[in-house]
Amino acid sequence: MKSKTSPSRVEPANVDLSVRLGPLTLRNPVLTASGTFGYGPEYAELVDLEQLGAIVVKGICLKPTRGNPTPRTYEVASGLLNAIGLQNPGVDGFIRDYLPFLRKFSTPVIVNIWGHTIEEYAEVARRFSGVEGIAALEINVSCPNIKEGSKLFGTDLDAFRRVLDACRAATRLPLIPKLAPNVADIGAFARAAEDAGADAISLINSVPGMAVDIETRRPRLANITGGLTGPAIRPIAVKLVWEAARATRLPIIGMGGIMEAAHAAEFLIVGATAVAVGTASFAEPRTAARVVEGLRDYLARHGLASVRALIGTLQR
Amino acid sequence: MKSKTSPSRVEPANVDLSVRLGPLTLRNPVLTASGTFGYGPEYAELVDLEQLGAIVVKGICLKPTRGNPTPRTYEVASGLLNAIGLQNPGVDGFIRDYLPFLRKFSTPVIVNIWGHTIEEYAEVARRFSGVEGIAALEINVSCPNIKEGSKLFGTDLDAFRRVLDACRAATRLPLIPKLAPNVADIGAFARAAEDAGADAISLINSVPGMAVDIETRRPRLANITGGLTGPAIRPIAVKLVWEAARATRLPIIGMGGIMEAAHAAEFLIVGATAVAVGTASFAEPRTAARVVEGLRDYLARHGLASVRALIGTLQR
Amino acid sequence: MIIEDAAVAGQERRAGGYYLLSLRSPKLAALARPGQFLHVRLPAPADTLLRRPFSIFQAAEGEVRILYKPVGRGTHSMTALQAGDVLSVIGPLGNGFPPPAPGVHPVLVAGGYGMAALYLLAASAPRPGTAFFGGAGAADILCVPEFEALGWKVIIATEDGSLGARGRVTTPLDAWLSASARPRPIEFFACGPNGMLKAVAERAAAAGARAWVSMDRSMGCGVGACLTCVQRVRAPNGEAVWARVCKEGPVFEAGSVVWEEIE
Amino acid sequence: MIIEDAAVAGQERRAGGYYLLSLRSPKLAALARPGQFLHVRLPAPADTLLRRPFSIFQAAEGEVRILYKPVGRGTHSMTALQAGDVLSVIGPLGNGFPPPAPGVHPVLVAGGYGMAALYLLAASAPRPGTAFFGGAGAADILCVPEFEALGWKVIIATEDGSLGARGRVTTPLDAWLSASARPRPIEFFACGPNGMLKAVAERAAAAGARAWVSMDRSMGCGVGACLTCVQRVRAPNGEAVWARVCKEGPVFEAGSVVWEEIE
Ligand SMILES: Cc1cc2nc3c(=O)[nH]c(=O)nc-3n(C[C@H](O)[C@H](O)[C@H](O)COP(=O)(O)OP(=O)(O)OC[C@H]3O[C@@H](n4cnc5c(N)ncnc54)[C@H](O)[C@@H]3O)c2cc1C
Ligand SMILES: Cc1cc2nc3c(=O)[nH]c(=O)nc-3n(C[C@H](O)[C@H](O)[C@H](O)COP(=O)(O)OP(=O)(O)OC[C@H]3O[C@@H](n4cnc5c(N)ncnc54)[C@H](O)[C@@H]3O)c2cc1C
Ligand SMILES: Cc1cc2nc3c(=O)[nH]c(=O)nc-3n(C[C@H](O)[C@H](O)[C@H](O)COP(=O)(O)O)c2cc1C
Ligand SMILES: Cc1cc2nc3c(=O)[nH]c(=O)nc-3n(C[C@H](O)[C@H](O)[C@H](O)COP(=O)(O)O)c2cc1C
Ligand code: FES
Ligand code: FES
Repeated sequence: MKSKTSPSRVEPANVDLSVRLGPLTLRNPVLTASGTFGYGPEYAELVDLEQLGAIVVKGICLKPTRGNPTPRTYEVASGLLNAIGLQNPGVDGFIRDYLPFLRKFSTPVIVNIWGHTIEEYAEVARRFSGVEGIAALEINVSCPNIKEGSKLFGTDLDAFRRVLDACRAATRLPLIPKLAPNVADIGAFARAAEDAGADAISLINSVPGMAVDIETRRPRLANITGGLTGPAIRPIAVKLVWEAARATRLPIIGMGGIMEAAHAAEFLIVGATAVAVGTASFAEPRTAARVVEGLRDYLARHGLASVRALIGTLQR
Repeated sequence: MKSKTSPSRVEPANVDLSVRLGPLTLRNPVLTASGTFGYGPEYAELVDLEQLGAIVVKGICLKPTRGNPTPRTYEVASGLLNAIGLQNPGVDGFIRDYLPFLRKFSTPVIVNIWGHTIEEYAEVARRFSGVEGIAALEINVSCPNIKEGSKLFGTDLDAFRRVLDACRAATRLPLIPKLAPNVADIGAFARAAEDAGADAISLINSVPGMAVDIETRRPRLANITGGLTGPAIRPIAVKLVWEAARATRLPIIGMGGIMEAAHAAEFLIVGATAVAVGTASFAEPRTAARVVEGLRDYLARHGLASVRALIGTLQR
Repeated sequence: MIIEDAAVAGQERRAGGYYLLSLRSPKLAALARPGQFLHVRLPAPADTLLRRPFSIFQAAEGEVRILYKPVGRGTHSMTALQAGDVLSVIGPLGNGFPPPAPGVHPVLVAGGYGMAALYLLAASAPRPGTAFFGGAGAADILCVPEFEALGWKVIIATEDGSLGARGRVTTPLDAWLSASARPRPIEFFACGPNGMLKAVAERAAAAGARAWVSMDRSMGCGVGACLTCVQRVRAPNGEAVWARVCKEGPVFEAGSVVWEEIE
Repeated sequence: MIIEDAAVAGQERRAGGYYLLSLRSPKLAALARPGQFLHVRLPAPADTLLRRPFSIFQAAEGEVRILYKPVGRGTHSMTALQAGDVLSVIGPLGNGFPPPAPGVHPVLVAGGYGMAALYLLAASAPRPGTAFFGGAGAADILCVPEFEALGWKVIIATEDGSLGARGRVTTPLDAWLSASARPRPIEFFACGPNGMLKAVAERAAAAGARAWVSMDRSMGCGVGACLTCVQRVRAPNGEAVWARVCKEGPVFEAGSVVWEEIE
């Protein structure tokens, strides 16, 4: 099929897929979403990690953390509910047990971080500074289980700003705050990130949700509520990325329900500079690599020699 | 299958399905959701309107309104995006063209209302006061196309309060504000509704969303963004109803992705007093009637003689 | 309008990639009028929610038939249907074609599945007329034997010239219209892409003839409740208003359609 | 661990409502070890996202086989699979059973699909032992001929008494264990509901025997990435830590499992 918008065809092999996320240059715009690709080794037997634009590892806080009781996930219509509760090996455990493996690859490693307090966020950021093999920090402010007083960092603009300021002061690593979807005005958070000196933003984190077993009347997740991910949330994510892209000049990593290259293209068209594949990896571990190839073909078919020519080109 | 929670069996025919929504008593807790069942006559050849707990008609404002250009809906994974844009015949058109038909049934009619300004909301509420055949007003504050200045009535707590105060002052009809899902703290809106003298609340309205045709790079909806409904949003809706139920003593009409009786039971268990069937009616016009029968069987099987014994009984 | 779980009586592949699906339903067959449609629930809806609309092609002997082309997920899933399967159907829906006026020569213009949508009209017309069928190639020209069996003259145009005249359907239509010996008065009945319908509307206006066009809009409820399928038309007082293609349509008098507002 | 689009070699219905699904895959057949599992993508995923885990029942002659029961949407959709269909499979996954220690009499205890999960172990054991199978009724007792063909003694208990002893599998097991003439030393290998596994763990502790239990947890990724399937176990230093059933399990030394924390 030939596109109306651009008549000339480009050879897929000649398409330039590289993008810049602030100071980072990525060979392609397709990342793994935090929490859905482990710490690297889990999928390495099935997926060539060199094909990924970057690896974003599961959220790390200061100390090893137990997370929630089980059941932790529940499948719903076109989606997945999860309440893993941020189980993780802590900063030292990650550096000791996983980073040496990840350093063997040329693929940039982005560490998703969080803390119970603003001080802990800053401390984690500081501890990762200067550690070899870490390209950037993604700041997870949108975890429903962590709050300052009654304010959630991801949905309260002031708390959000304070977390970012503290992290910014603690490290020179590129910072990528990850925005929560359940806010009335995503643009305000995007602008606050820009003002705080973030290098990019990523969105969306999972959407708060819940399901009940009507026979036992108990919640399907031990934590009662969890985060909804997968195709069900894609329209919500595309809309928020579009809105955020109009509010900030920061590059955006878009995610939410990407299962194939066409879905990634949607995010790029509304203004994302890169995308992340999450839940889809569980169904098909090679999704991210396939999205890379599918994007290449799509761009070639549309006569676009660079993926950058697609970003933010929504027609009205 | 026998439930662990209640050994004694009840005959389905003996189950009491009636519920109270503030001053209203409904024969059963299953309503049609505004905008998905027209103004009554559209489905009357296929569905016995006497089987419904109440009919909630499509949103009405003061004057006939044109709504959005087409395309107005787009099907997505387990969901539907819509941007009808509140096309409606206006207060007088509704009273003239539809109300006489609806008065022929014993089923209570709830009119979903909206306005471009706070004054218009109040005026619409006033105009419906004392009109025979109207049981209550559902106040749609969560339409993304209507705002006061830059504040959306559905996501700005102050604007929300002012709309409710104005409507409350304008009518003695039962008022049911309908809450928007895209807020950080639904409990605050539920409490504000209670404080303003609302008689019940309903939630959720559709979730803002968007989709793009990657071949033309144009939005799938003429309005660019729309509202996501259907099974995709059910976990989001169940979670928000659960949260709202813990924040207020007002009865709640829960909705979002109900396709069968089991889904309705989920909403009741987390605290809804009634439910509304929306998008499912497009797929299967008799969904609401089937949910009524399915709930009856479920309650009987669990030895519950009244649906009220199920409401808010989530086990922990 | 009824809703029914209809048994599939059979399904066969036809030329041009179309499928002929027959449903056992004496009630629908008795109610169906030319130009009306069925709203069909997909056999395995899974993550698709909406029904799909299809014109009633034939209705006889207790069966209704549709002729459809697999273009997307829904229609592809329908190709697996076999005799004995059950399909939920709402119908007959919409305002169909009025009967051709007596003493007037009926002219049909069709593209795509429009040939199927016009068959019942052709079969019920007081007298056979002339049918113009257009398509990209020979494979897109459907139902010619069926129309000829009714005594209609079928004139074909294909864009690649593989059958009939080369070009759009308007090429032979314009030639026919300008022939001095053609039947008069005439009345148009058309179903196909919007561009074609608009072209027919223009010819009709120029010829001082009435034209009825059946429009294709993507649909939600199919019964007038959701306001998905709206089309601008002129009310009798000249004002532009919304009409629901599923309810006031799918057939409109061509003169009433506000063509400028069609994307 | 590999990922492969495997061709279905065949599928047949077995007793007790189970299905035997054979997949052509020389690689998986060569890699498979007792107690490991496959993570299978559903044939028509539609609105289901996750794969489903199944124990490897048999692996031979270039084929791997699973024995599964349709219990929900995913497994029901699998029953339509036919020879020639293609299924995406990740496997073999998990840490299986260690080989039975030489000179020790192996004792199997199984409920549900556990009988299938233990077959490869039975087939590879240095010598046949005794297998205890439990279920609600005769229909739930699987694979007895297969185990007997390997020379194992199979002892059955059903809750309704329709086959073997009446009662739980522990009834004949306890009787066997208290018989003075029974083989010694013994080692347990068990797969079934958690309650059964815990009962086996208690018998093993009392008998001073080692026991290996294969646990069933609902899974996300199947490869250790999502942390869905975690189970509390005791680390060598005695501390309770999470183990991933899909990675460190599904087989655990019974003494290391923190049974109190199992719902
Ligand atoms: C009143 C009416 C009568 C119809 N009668 C027939 C008929 O007799 N035979 C027949 O084959 N089709 C008919 N159609 C069109 C038919 O409804 C669509 O082809 C069908 O809905 C597509 O469903 P899908 O799930 O396969 O495609 P989708 O997955 O919904 O879409 C696939 C592709 O088809 C396009 N598409 C979707 N809906 C339409 C549409 N309504 N018109 C044009 N393109 C569309 C989309 O843009 C997309 O590119 C009729 C439509 C209407 C409104
Ligand atoms: C390591 C491992 C090995 C397994 N091996 C086998 C096997 O060899 N043969 C076999 O038949 N099954 C096996 N299972 C169980 C099998 O994975 C489930 O039956 C299957 O996932 C259910 O999918 P579904 O879509 O049909 O059901 P769902 O729709 O997911 O669920 C339907 C019902 O089944 C229950 N259910 C779902 N998952 C499980 C589960 N893991 N255990 C128990 N109940 C569940 C749900 O609570 C629900 O009531 C194994 C599970 C694990 C973890
Ligand atoms: C099992 C699971 C665990 C997750 N853990 C994290 C996490 O630790 N930190 C984080 O920022 N996001 C986490 N996420 C959210 C994802 O990174 C991503 O934002 C979300 O899943 C949306 O993308 P998807 O729809 O493609 O899955 C997790 C998601 C899932 C499904
Ligand atoms: C086509 C369409 C039109 C709608 N119109 C209105 C409306 O006019 N007023 C309103 O309050 N909600 C409207 N809604 C929202 C529904 O009432 C309901 O809140 C929502 O669809 C969620 O329920 P569901 O998932 O069961 O559809 C509309 C929804 C749809 C799909
Ligand atoms: S399709 Fe719903 S109004 Fe026409
Ligand atoms: S299933 Fe994902 S870690 Fe085990």
